Amino acid sequence: KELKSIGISLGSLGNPFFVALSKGAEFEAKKTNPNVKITTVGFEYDLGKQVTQIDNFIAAGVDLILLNPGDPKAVGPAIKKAQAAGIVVVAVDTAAEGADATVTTNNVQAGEISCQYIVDKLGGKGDVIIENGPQVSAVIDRVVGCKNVLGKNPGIKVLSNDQDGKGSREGGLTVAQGYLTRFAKIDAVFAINDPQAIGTDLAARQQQRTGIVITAVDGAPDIEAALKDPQAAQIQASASQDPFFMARRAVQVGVGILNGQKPASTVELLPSKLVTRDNVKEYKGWTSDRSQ
Amino acid sequence: MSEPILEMRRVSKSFFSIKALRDVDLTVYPGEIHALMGENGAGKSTLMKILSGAYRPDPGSEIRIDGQPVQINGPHGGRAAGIAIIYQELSLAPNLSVAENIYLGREVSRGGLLAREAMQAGVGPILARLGADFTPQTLVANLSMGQRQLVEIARALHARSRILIMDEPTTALSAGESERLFALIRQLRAEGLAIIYISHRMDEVYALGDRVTVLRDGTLVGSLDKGEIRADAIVRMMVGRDVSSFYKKDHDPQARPGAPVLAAVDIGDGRRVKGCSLTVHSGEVVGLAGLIGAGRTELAHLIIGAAPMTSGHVEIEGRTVSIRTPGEALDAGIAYLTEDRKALGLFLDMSCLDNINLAVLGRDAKFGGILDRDKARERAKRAFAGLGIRAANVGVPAGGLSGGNQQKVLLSRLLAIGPKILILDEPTRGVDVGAKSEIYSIIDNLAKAGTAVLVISSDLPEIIGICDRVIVMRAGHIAGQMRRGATPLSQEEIMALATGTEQLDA
Amino acid sequence: MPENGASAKTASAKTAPATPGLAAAQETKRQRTRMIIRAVGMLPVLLLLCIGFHVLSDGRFFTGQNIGIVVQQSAVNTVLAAGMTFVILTGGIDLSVGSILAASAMAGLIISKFPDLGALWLPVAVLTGAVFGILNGALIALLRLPPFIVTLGSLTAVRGAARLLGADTTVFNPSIPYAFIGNGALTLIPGVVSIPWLWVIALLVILVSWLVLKRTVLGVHIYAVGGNESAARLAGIKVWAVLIFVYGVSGLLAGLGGAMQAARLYAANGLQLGQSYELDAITAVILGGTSFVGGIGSIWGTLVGALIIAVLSNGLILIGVSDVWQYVIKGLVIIGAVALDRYRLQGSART
Amino acid sequence: MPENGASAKTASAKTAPATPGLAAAQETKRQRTRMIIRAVGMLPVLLLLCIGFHVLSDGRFFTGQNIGIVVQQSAVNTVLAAGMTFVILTGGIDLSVGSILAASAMAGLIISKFPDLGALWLPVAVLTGAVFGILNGALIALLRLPPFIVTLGSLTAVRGAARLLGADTTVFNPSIPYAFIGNGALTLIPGVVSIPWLWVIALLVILVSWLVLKRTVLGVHIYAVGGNESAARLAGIKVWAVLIFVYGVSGLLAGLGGAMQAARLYAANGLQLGQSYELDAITAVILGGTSFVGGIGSIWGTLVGALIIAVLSNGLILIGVSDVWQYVIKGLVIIGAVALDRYRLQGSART
Ligand SMILES: Nc1ncnc2c1ncn2[C@@H]1O[C@H](COP(=O)(O)OP(=O)(O)OP(=O)(O)O)[C@@H](O)[C@H]1O
Ligand SMILES: Nc1ncnc2c1ncn2[C@@H]1O[C@H](COP(=O)(O)OP(=O)(O)OP(=O)(O)O)[C@@H](O)[C@H]1O
Ligand SMILES: [Mg+2]
Ligand SMILES: [Mg+2]
Repeated sequence: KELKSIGISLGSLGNPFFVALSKGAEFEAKKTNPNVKITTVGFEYDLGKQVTQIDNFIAAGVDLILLNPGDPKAVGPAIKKAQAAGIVVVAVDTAAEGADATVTTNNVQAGEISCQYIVDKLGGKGDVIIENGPQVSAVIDRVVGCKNVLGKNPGIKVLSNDQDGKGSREGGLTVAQGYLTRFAKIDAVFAINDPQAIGTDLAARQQQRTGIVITAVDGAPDIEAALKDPQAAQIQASASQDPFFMARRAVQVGVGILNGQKPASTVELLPSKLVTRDNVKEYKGWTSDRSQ
Repeated sequence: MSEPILEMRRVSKSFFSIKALRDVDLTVYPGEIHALMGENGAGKSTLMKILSGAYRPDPGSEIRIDGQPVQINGPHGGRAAGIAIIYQELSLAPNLSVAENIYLGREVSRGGLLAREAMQAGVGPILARLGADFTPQTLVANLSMGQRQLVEIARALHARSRILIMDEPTTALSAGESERLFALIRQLRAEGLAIIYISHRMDEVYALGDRVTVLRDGTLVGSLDKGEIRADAIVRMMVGRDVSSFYKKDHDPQARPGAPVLAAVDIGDGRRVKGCSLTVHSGEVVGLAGLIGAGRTELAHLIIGAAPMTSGHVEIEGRTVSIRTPGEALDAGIAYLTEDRKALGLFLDMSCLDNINLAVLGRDAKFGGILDRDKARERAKRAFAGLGIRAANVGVPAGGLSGGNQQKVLLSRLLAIGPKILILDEPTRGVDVGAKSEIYSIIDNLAKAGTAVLVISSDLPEIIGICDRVIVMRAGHIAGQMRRGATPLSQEEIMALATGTEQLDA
Repeated sequence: MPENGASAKTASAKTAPATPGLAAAQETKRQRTRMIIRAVGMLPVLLLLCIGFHVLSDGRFFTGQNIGIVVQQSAVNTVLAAGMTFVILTGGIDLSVGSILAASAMAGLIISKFPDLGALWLPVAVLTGAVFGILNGALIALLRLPPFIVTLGSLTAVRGAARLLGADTTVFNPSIPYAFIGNGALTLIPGVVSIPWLWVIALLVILVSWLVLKRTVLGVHIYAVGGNESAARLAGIKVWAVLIFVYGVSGLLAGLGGAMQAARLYAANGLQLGQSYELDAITAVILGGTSFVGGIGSIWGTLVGALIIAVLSNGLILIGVSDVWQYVIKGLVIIGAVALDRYRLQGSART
Repeated sequence: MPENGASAKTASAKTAPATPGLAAAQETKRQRTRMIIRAVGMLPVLLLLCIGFHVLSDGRFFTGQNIGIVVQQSAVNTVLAAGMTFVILTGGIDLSVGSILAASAMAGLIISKFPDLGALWLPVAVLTGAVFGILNGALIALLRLPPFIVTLGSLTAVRGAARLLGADTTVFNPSIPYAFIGNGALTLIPGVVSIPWLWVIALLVILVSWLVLKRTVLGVHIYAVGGNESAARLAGIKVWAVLIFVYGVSGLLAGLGGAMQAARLYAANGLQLGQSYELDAITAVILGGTSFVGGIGSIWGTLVGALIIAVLSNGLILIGVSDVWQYVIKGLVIIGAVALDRYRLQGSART
């Protein structure tokens, strides 16, 4: 069966991560069929809106839906409806109940390696802040991973984990400014994504606080730049994701299912690799040319 | 005499630090028309609002109805006590129909559903009795001021009360409507209602009043019985001094005929105003009379560019000018005093200072836009002194002034402009006798100085008293005009023109 | 006699034979025409949009299925906008409906998981909304606080409450009672015509709102308060009661919206539900011709407004417009629609 | 008050020699006190919050550094709220400031990456904002469309434009010229007193706004349009020009806010930047005592309002309140502050 039309519903298209995702999907879909019609929409973290979008995809008669579910469980019924209309649904970035397949970064593992880096850097002892973000499952998983690691190290004290940096530079900056005033000694900050890490670094630099190890998850272009920037020395690592590849895999799997090839496992976890100041030169970022 | 239906004893009312009423007594008998008089801000409306339940009096005040002490709690309480009121400030909901406004707060419903038809039918007779030219279904927003006043009156009459309060009901009415209203009031008196009638028009008080009570500065000055009602006595009680020569008219256009300054040629808006022409000469005071809804206000709005003109043109000093906005009218030397000072004239939250200076700020400004505050203050103070505006200082918000003083503030703004042509729409509406005579003398002085003045007024004695010439409008047309000659202008002739009855006689 | 009679009299006596009643009758008729045009309001815009999308989407718009989807999508917003209409008619505003919707959906879903109480989830959700709404109303009516600030405060506070209710997680119940209202349809002619239950509810809400606004005393009082609050007070209307009522209704309908959303999603999330729904609801009301200053407007306009918003969202996806351009186009269409309406009304007033 | 003057006059004319000027003088003094209380407005609430947070945070609030952070965080909102004050004073509203801020920041950052034009990024950002603002104003003033709808439309459309500008990615420039305005401070006494540049800009904006509003003809006209638009028109004021001006200013200041934000973050993202800033700006204005119906309010109140919001955000993080409870508390404090203000004004009016 040929892929004629594909609908993509992602968290928020202003986020470079999802932009890279949509590009990857587009690339792979165009490879399968140059005339494919692609509709990409952002659901702005509104469950109702996402279900609406799925309904619209059904009405538009797409063959494949690529979904970054707002909630792993809550979109289940909508997915069922789409499947009932003969549409293949593949979840990306976050697992979704009932989806034909899921391709996602292993967010728990990403949180683990990012925080393991902190533990190693601190020698297993110190005061750490988990700078939380919007409570979506990817973020929750990262925090879970981070806590897994930190919990294994009794020398590490988690000062706080209940502030929302809104996933943005600005939010990270604001929250970190509060943290830095509130706590005289902070040894490390784990930010749930790159923009928050950069905001945190800006706050620390502004208050002339040094010696804080900042790590994050994503491996976005701006963290790449930061990891190369000697002024942002406190940003030390980010557990990278590969949204472009993730989306390509998702489309491949989807097209496979469309043609009757069941994947070995419904959930495909892509491991995350840690990008540090040492290896950033070799890192191929989200925006690098991936058409090979 | 029979037992009093209403007794108010030691009624006081303070608004925060201001004492609006101090120990006022008022006694009203059934079957009498009791006129309540006093200068602007004397406390007449406040006293009546206490009676209607809109305000709560200070402790110690006492109200008795039929000899029984009553507590009037809120508008419902007033209504329950058999009191109906026409408020001075129009209190209608413009988005509702005439019938809905009349029934507001006591709607008729059947089985929980609104009985619209019944309500519309219910107001029909009362509207007919008042001679209203609109239907119960008409939206109040589509009515003119005068028509709205009729709605207010209809509402009060419709409430079938025993005590009827009318707070300046004729301010927006012209002679014809007023006469009809008076007849109605007399009829109600005959039916045994007690009517409290507030007005600044002396002739109305003569015509109607059985008794007059005068307030000054929130205190009771005294009452006069029918036989004692005389203008000089009332005025002295109100103002505390004699007001001589009420209508002042020193200027004489015949002695020194000025050139035509304003000429409207065949102007119309395709709706209310149909091809009207008029001229006003320098140093002349021209009256524009007519029934309510005759289109006088609309005509003025066309001249100053507040409404779009569809035919005709305006000439100033012989030159045709194009005026599309009130701003352009001001630039051309035409200043206009609106009939609706609250809605279209004043900025109630702004200081008197700003209100007075608003139109000339740009002219005074330094460096192309910086306020000249000294000049403004100076001008406002001069206006206060010159027109006798009563307020603590020029910095108080205009909304806090009594009606007459507000009118003078608005007038000051126009005078500050120093216009060639002044159009005054109902300039003394709601203004007390003292202030009225001051306004008349201002008009007179302006004319003497060469200003062309057009006065739109529904107050015929006023038109006759101050105008050199009267133009009468009827249903959007100029019905005719008459010049003051050897004989004074006559009220009958004007009315005949305004209603068109002269044609029948002819 | 009235002016009209007078002018008639003179007219007949003078020159023109202009029948006396005619002018007034004409005026009334013109008024009525204008009122109908106003009530019809944005309908032409809606139709234009529908036809446009149908053509551009190669005929996918006007299919039974898609129409079903559109009305279903408009349902929740219609319900919220109905409540908003009450509020805006009094000259107020309710920014908290999105948050109240989220809190109500959470409360409902939590109750639905109790085995014994499960069936009560629907009334609980609606009631939760009503309680928040009445709180808003009480603050506005009794303490005389500005509606914008009060409901902005509760926009924030109730959002927090919604998140607290679920401990910041998604509450999920695949076997929620009455789920049919979320996804089922009422079959009228089996296999041919069926109406989504969500839409049935929305229509009922509109109908009842219309009844209340146009056929009851309370309705007149709502319009009166919006038209001239002090006049309403002087006429003895309990303005405070009217205000509490309208905010209560808005809250109650937000609660109903929450229940509808919960039945549709089988799930609720304190953070991710109802974000910025207030803007859509307000837009629907204003598109529908209700005036911000209060006192003027109709519930049918609101329905049309809500449909326009749903058609826009659906149509733009249907014809494959990208997300970014959807923003731009939606914004411009909203402005354009109101501009068109203004122009149209002017035209009709002129004739 | 008027009648007081009147009573003074008649008193002297009548019986008592009661010093005529005295009552008036007292009245004037009382009035002035009331006016000062009104102008001071929410200052007591602000102080209360500061002291409360200082105590609860074990003395961490009133440190030079933290105060620096608070004022810095309030700066952008202060600038937006200043523009919003102009708009609300005319009785309008501008919902698009957040989107305009984002678009301006994007435009600025994009320009800043051109080697030759880099230094022009700041004026470009500000100008971008002004252009969008003037567009809003033109639609509102010339087509007479309701401000809420127009700016709601541009909230959406300009957001789309902002995203298009950056092709939906984050644009960042770690070496943006004039970065000092984002993170640097103006040193007054070396090592002792320094003021963040962001705050210096915000204060300048407030000062200039105050000058315009209180010391120029235009300012009086703005108040007049807000106080009574039809009276303003009849008084010869070019209402359309005033409206275009205020929306232009609001847009321009949103552009400035975008520049400040860009200099602070070295980056901008068309979607995420400035989301729901309009609500914070409006809240600051209303907390500051400016009336929604227009014509009443002061720019100093707005400054206090913006500070209250910043203190709340900072203080709640400082004392370690969790994100969810921050929502609840913020909402309640906003309502409480306005309620307190209402109560306080009543009290002062009574005495
Ligand atoms: N709500 C109010 N708040 C404060 N002061 C008020 C209020 N209502 C009336 N006043 C003041 O009380 C005094 C009496 O006002 P009132 O309206 O009763 O005068 P009035 O005799 O009806 O005057 P007019 O002839 O101009 O209608 C005035 O000085 C007025 O400023
Ligand atoms: N805002 C309005 N909308 C619609 N019709 C109006 C409006 N204002 C006035 N009219 C109508 O225009 C006609 C002329 O009113 P206008 O006010 O010009 O007359 P007027 O002679 O000045 O009467 P008045 O003494 O009542 O002011 C009235 O019949 C009225 O119905
Ligand atoms: Mg009065
Ligand atoms: Mg008139």
